[in-house]
Amino acid sequence: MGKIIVPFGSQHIALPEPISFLFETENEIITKVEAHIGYVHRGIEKAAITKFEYTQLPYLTARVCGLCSITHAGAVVHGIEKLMDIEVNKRIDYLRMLVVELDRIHSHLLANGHVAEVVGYENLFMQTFRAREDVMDVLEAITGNRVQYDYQTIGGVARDMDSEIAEFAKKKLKKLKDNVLKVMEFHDSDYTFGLKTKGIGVISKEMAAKYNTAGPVARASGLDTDVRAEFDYLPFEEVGYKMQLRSEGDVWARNMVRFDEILNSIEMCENILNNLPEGEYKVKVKGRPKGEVVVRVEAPRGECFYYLRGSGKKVMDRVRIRVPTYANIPILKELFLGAKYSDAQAIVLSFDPCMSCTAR
Amino acid sequence: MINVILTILAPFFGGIVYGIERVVKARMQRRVGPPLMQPFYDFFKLMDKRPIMIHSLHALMGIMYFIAEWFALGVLLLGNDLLIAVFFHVIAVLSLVVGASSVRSPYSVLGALRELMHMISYEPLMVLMVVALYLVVGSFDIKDILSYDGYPILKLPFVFIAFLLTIPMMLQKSPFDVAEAHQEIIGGPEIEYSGPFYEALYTGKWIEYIYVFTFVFLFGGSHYWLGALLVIFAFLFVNLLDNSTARLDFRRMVKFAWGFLIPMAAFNVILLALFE
Amino acid sequence: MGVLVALNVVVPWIVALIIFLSKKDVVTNVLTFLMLPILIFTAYLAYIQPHPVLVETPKWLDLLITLYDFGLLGYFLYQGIVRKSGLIAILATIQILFLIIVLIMMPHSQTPNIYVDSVTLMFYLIVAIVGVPIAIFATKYMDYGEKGKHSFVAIVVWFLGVMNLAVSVNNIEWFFALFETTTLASYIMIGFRGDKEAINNSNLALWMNQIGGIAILIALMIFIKVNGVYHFSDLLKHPTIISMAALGFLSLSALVKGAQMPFHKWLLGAMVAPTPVSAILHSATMVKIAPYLILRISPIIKGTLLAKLLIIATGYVFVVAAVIALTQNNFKKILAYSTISLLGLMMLAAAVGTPIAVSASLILIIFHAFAKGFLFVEAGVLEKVFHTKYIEQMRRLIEKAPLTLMFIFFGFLNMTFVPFGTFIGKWMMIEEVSNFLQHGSYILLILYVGAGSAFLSILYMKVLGVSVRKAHGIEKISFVKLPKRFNFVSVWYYVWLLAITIFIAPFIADFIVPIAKSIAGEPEIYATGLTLHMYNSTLYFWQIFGALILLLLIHVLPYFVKFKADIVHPYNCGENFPRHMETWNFECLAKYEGYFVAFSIALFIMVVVLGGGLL
Amino acid sequence: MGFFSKFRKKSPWILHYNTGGCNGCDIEILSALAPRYDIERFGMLNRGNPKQADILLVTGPVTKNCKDVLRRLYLEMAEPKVVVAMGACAHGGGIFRNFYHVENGVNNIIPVDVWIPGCAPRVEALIDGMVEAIEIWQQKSKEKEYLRDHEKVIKTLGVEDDG
Amino acid sequence: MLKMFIESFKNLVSEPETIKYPFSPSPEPKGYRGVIHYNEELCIFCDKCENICPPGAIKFVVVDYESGKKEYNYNPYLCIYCGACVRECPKADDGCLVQVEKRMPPLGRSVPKGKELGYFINRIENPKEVEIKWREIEEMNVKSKEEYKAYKRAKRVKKI
Amino acid sequence: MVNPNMQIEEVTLDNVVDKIKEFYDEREWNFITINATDLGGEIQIDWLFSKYRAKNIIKIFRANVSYDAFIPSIVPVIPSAWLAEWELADLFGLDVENATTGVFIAPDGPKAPLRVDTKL
Ligand code: SF4
Ligand code: SF4
Ligand code: SF4
Ligand code: SF4
Ligand code: SF4
Ligand code: SF4
Ligand code: SF4
Ligand code: SF4
Repeated sequence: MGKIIVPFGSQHIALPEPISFLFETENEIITKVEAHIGYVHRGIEKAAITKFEYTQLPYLTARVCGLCSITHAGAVVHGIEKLMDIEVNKRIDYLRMLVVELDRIHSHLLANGHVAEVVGYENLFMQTFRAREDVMDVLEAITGNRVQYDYQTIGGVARDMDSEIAEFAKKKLKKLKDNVLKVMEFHDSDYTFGLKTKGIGVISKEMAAKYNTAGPVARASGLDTDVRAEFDYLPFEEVGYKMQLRSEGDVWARNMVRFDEILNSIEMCENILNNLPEGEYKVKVKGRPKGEVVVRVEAPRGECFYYLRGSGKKVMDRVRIRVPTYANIPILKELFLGAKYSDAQAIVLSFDPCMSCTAR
Repeated sequence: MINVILTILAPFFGGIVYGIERVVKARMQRRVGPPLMQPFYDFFKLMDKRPIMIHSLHALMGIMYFIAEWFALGVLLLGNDLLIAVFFHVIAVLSLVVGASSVRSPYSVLGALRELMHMISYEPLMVLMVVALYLVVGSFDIKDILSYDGYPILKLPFVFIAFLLTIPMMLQKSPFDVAEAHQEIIGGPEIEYSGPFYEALYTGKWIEYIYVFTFVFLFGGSHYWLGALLVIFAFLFVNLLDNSTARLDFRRMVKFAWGFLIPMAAFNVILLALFE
Repeated sequence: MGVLVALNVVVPWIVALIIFLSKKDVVTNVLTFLMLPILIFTAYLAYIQPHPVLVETPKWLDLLITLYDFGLLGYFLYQGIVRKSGLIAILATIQILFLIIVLIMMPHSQTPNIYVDSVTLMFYLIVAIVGVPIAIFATKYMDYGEKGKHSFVAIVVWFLGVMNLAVSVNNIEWFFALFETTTLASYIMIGFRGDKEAINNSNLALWMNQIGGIAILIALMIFIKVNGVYHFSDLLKHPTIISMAALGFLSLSALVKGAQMPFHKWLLGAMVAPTPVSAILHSATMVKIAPYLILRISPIIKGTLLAKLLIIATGYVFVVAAVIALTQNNFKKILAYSTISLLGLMMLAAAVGTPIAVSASLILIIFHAFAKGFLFVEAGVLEKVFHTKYIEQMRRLIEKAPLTLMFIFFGFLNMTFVPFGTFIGKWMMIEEVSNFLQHGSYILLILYVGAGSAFLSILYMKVLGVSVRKAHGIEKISFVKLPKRFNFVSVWYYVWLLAITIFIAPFIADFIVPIAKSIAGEPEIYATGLTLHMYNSTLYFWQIFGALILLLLIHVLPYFVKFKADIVHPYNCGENFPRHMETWNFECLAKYEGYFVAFSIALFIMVVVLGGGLL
Repeated sequence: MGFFSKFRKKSPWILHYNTGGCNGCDIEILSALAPRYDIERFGMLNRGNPKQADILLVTGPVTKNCKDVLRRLYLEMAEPKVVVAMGACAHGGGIFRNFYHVENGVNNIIPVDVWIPGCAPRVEALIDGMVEAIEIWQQKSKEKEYLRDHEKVIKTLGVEDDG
Repeated sequence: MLKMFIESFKNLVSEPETIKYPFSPSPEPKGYRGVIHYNEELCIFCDKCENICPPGAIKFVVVDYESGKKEYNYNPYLCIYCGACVRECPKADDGCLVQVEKRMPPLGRSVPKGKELGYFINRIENPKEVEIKWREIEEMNVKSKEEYKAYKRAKRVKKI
Repeated sequence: MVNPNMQIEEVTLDNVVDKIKEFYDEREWNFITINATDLGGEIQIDWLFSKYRAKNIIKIFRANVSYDAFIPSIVPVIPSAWLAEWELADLFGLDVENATTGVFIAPDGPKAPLRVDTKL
């Protein structure tokens, strides 16, 4: 008695992309969940080994997801460079890192703003997005587009950065930092926001480890995992990377971890801009990718994993993408049981889910 | 006379208030916001849509909501007994709830049930407020209240505060916009309405603005400037609150109303009864 | 007058006897139908007589009643032994003992034993207009696979006579006999189906009501001991010296009969009986004895601590029963809880005791009788024709049983909305009580009324919400053909309710006000045309009429209005997931039910102990 | 054009659906709601509800899993309505052209009125597209636009259920 | 809550931050990756751009097998503006293929034209046909290339 | 060229669950995913793990299986592995224990698209 089946998705205003949960609720308490995650399946992995040559791959994988397009492209580029034994110079590394971190900032701000939106805090959403526009401006100036950067190419980056842009970026980052601190304060201390987020969707450290969560979700539960520290692909430690941890494991902690990382990233970006090494922005490329390689990179949502395999042809043999949301879906499903329907949106979006790469 | 005009033109004035609100809200978010007359543009647009519906009952209830809301306002302004006006408002809620429950859409049904939670939160408080005004003025008659020579607000500060905090419940504003809850149930009771039928609901909401702010106005007694001041204050306060809070759970709303607002108002009334 | 009273009482008995003996369909049907005009006529005749009057009764009747009393209690005792219920047996024994004591103590009194005043006459009318149709309904209802139709109808009809007698007696000892007779009647009717649950519930009803009986006996003893009187009319004559303790016990018996918490279980148990039983228990008879009793004593207790405590206790039940009703999923149970709740309100109004409050109480009694009779009849139709008992089965009722739903809708509207009587009762209460808020119990009262009516409204809307749900695109509704007798009864109630509501102002001013006046003095209510005035508050006719039209449109129009518009599917996130929608069951409130009841016990004890001045 | 239609263009309400794009466009839509661009200036609201929406804003190449949803949403909208396909992949599939699980653009499922180029388009481009869409919308009539096999679609896409 | 309350009030009295586009300009920044412009005179028809283009938004169709003349067809609505073609083009520095800092206007009531956009878009009148026509171009691209190859082979055979 | 950090351990389908159970400590190792590669004629399945708090350590259990092999489920050991397993069933058409198909591929989509012999 009292059963109401509530669908959440695939088209739902709180969701930017198609994913659907079918909740069975009683008095708005969720008693059963069914999840459908395959809406965005387009067949990218197959296309990557039939339709696209390896030189085109960064452009394709960037479109796995628009939010961390840069990490996907970066992962493929890194993998292929390994397979082809290309060494890039420091300047390229630094430029890549700069865009990766800027991307993380914009993605995290978006995620946090979206959480604010779905808990019904429209103004906080607006203020968060207002702050985000600064980093979008920087990204647009550096890469030429607001969302899809297409910045990393095999053996370098697509374009160099001149000092004018660097100055512009520094100025904007400074403003951004002020704004972020302000917005963070709202997230941190707001009472009603706390009511909707604190103690909601709690993941303990044990749970996080058991379900192999990734990224800010794991770090908000105190699980110290971050690919930037676990895998050498770019010299993050050189520019001041520090792992950010929280222990509460709830929606609020996930937001706060993201804010901590934003601040850390801003610092890293400033360091990069101040110490940009001289050099060419691309190096010569020869040969064809051959062999197999695994690549792990830290996307804004957590560990992004690539498995690449080539056999010296133009087209790769296997491109396997495993994205952070893919790793987080199993625990997400567990979290719903016993939660209120009115908290479900915040729980979903605190994971900052990215279905388009989960289903590829 | 003025109340006849106000009643007849209520949708118009309500639309203007709503328009102002949208602009103010946008400004509070550092946006430009829509033009002032936006609600009327929406109104005309909706009238111009090809009507679609789920079934006639549902569509009809939307229209009945509008009529009942208007009628309730008429009773408030043209009748003389405030208490009756409060109970008339329930008819509007009834048609809204029946309409929303009559479609097999989970969001609409949840919205209807949440609307009931709204009612349980604000209705007793409205009764209490009317009784409190009676205690001060000695009459349930709106005309007597409006010609009362004192300052009801001075004697009923807590009742006023309690009512101020119930306005978000009645007007579906954050933190108590649980029945509308855009990101959860996408408008709740109104989700299945479209075109002209939705327009009825939309306009009904405007009338509710007038209905609610009339009650605020009463706290000024015969000092109309004070009443107007209170209305402006309430309007700003409600909007600021709307913009600075997240939506709460409906359970919390009911608890807040019953655990805090009603005792506070009752306390005020008891004090008053003891000293009068 | 004596003849008329006798007619009102005896006609049903004779009819019952004939039905019981003949056991023929034709006889049963014709007689019940005939009873309607006859009883209305006799009640009307009685009503137009000058009143109040006291009617002398022959001496042998006294003796007969006493004998009957012992017979009845003996029967209870016997039932207690047969059914192996020690509680019933013990209570019956106590009653017998107390009765003997009372008889020994009882002084001789010249006061006549029958007292017919306007309240009595009002009840005659209610019984005739509301009660008899239920008997008519029962004649068809019992055709749907129930056994013992004729005896059942006979019991129902007999019971109406008992009720008429009960509201006419003056002698409290007689009243006790009739009180126990109603107990007996409920005992028989609840146990009518004879299965295990029915037996259990009838036992429950029996012992709970016996407590009420004992309370009356104790009250009687105290009255005789302290005041030396045992007639209602004598009590009213010298109100100042009446023993509060006795009144406390009398109220206690009213609370028991009125199924107020914590004694609400017996009325809920009545659910297992055939639905006409519930209808008769809830609307015309039985439970209405409770507010009747309080009305009788309200002039005496008005303003006393007892009255205030009664207000607190019954008001509490008003709210809490409505809250608990939210957690129920059986339609009849929901109705039963709402009865409990509204009985609380009636008693509360009666306990306030000012003229206007008494009027409110009377209005509530009348409207509740009509509406509950109506609703239970519809519940019976649902049960028998549509096999629907639970809320979740009521989903999409509008497609299956549109007409019945319309009647239910109207019944619900009557229970809370403007401009129906229940609303007017509440409105009067609030306005009246606003005048003397100095005492805390009155501010509580306002909260009670505000909250209780809000809870009841959401209760009804919740139930309606489930039943009006309709698949998309269904425009044509198939009307199931219902038996004529069902339709007759439904329409009967419907028309009465509608008529009274339209003419509510004159109805109150010309019918209720005189009654209230005879109890508590002149209330300040009058009507000009169809507009109702109270003090300087006015319920204009355009308001009454407007609200009525609105509500009629809301509950009738959907069957007739068809918009010409395209049909689309309800939004389901664009998916075609299965839909399944019931309604909230407010489960966590159910957790508190125990606490609610426990608190009500505390209030109960307070009423008896503090209010009765036993300390 | 009646009296009411004059006001049509001042109040376009949008419904957004992502049919499998990369979210790049969707986050630009979010940005458009935010203070910097604030499309509420044009009276636009993101209703999230097909019943009350006038503009269906579709992003993505339409995957096979999404196409029925898209069709249902389109059918649930009241005329006059316009469809705006945003981004390269909504036009012929963009980079996802001819993948095995995509339908190569929105126009293969529902009729599109405006295409916005870019990957992802700037918010300014989105606004331009919206302005264009509003112009088209204003000229549209209230008549039902039959979508290929409208009747059949509504039958096969509908839900019959338990009661 | 309180902080935001105050902030909202402050916002109310301060200037909104909105760019009033399209009523006031909001130009693309320097280096914006906009539409691809083509200059046929400089092109050496090496097909590099066609081969790199991820979505296949550049398609050359051989129109005259005799001279080997190719038509540059570019679909700006399919283009993802990645700029790969320009990076690949050997004559890019001369301005054969440039990515300008301008957006393509949306495709609504009419088709925006321009000589530098290639042949495809200039030939289409009805906006709704862009997708269909592009499908034809793609087929023609494959077909013409095969036929051209066959033709050349045949010519080579003839020569021998 | 093989990435030097990959520690590959060949397993068979019969012992893979036991091996993983023996090896896996949820506090030390992060289960990345299950990856399949169609080598043409047979499918190479990798169970990939990475070590927490260490640099560049990746552990791979690798099995080469035929197209119609029955893949045992490791969900009892690693509760979050179901998604990857379902994907194997969906995209490679493998027979995986307790797997639900149709998660990614629509009813009218192709079957086992990631096999090399599925031409799309
Ligand atoms: S706010 Fe988010 S969910 Fe809503 S339309 Fe925009 S992107 Fe989509
Ligand atoms: S991991 Fe997710 S968010 Fe990151 S690029 Fe991939 S799809 Fe986008
Ligand atoms: S949830 Fe993922 S796919 Fe969606 S917008 Fe965010 S990053 Fe992109
Ligand atoms: S106002 Fe806010 S909640 Fe409502 S539709 Fe817009 S974004 Fe959603
Ligand atoms: S907490 Fe749950 S069960 Fe309790 S009243 Fe609220 S909704 Fe109902
Ligand atoms: S057009 Fe580009 S940015 Fe937009 S959804 Fe498609 S791939 Fe993503
Ligand atoms: S910019 Fe990219 S998509 Fe556009 S034509 Fe050049 S290579 Fe193709
Ligand atoms: S790459 Fe440059 S030169 Fe070569 S075909 Fe393309 S435009 Fe012409």
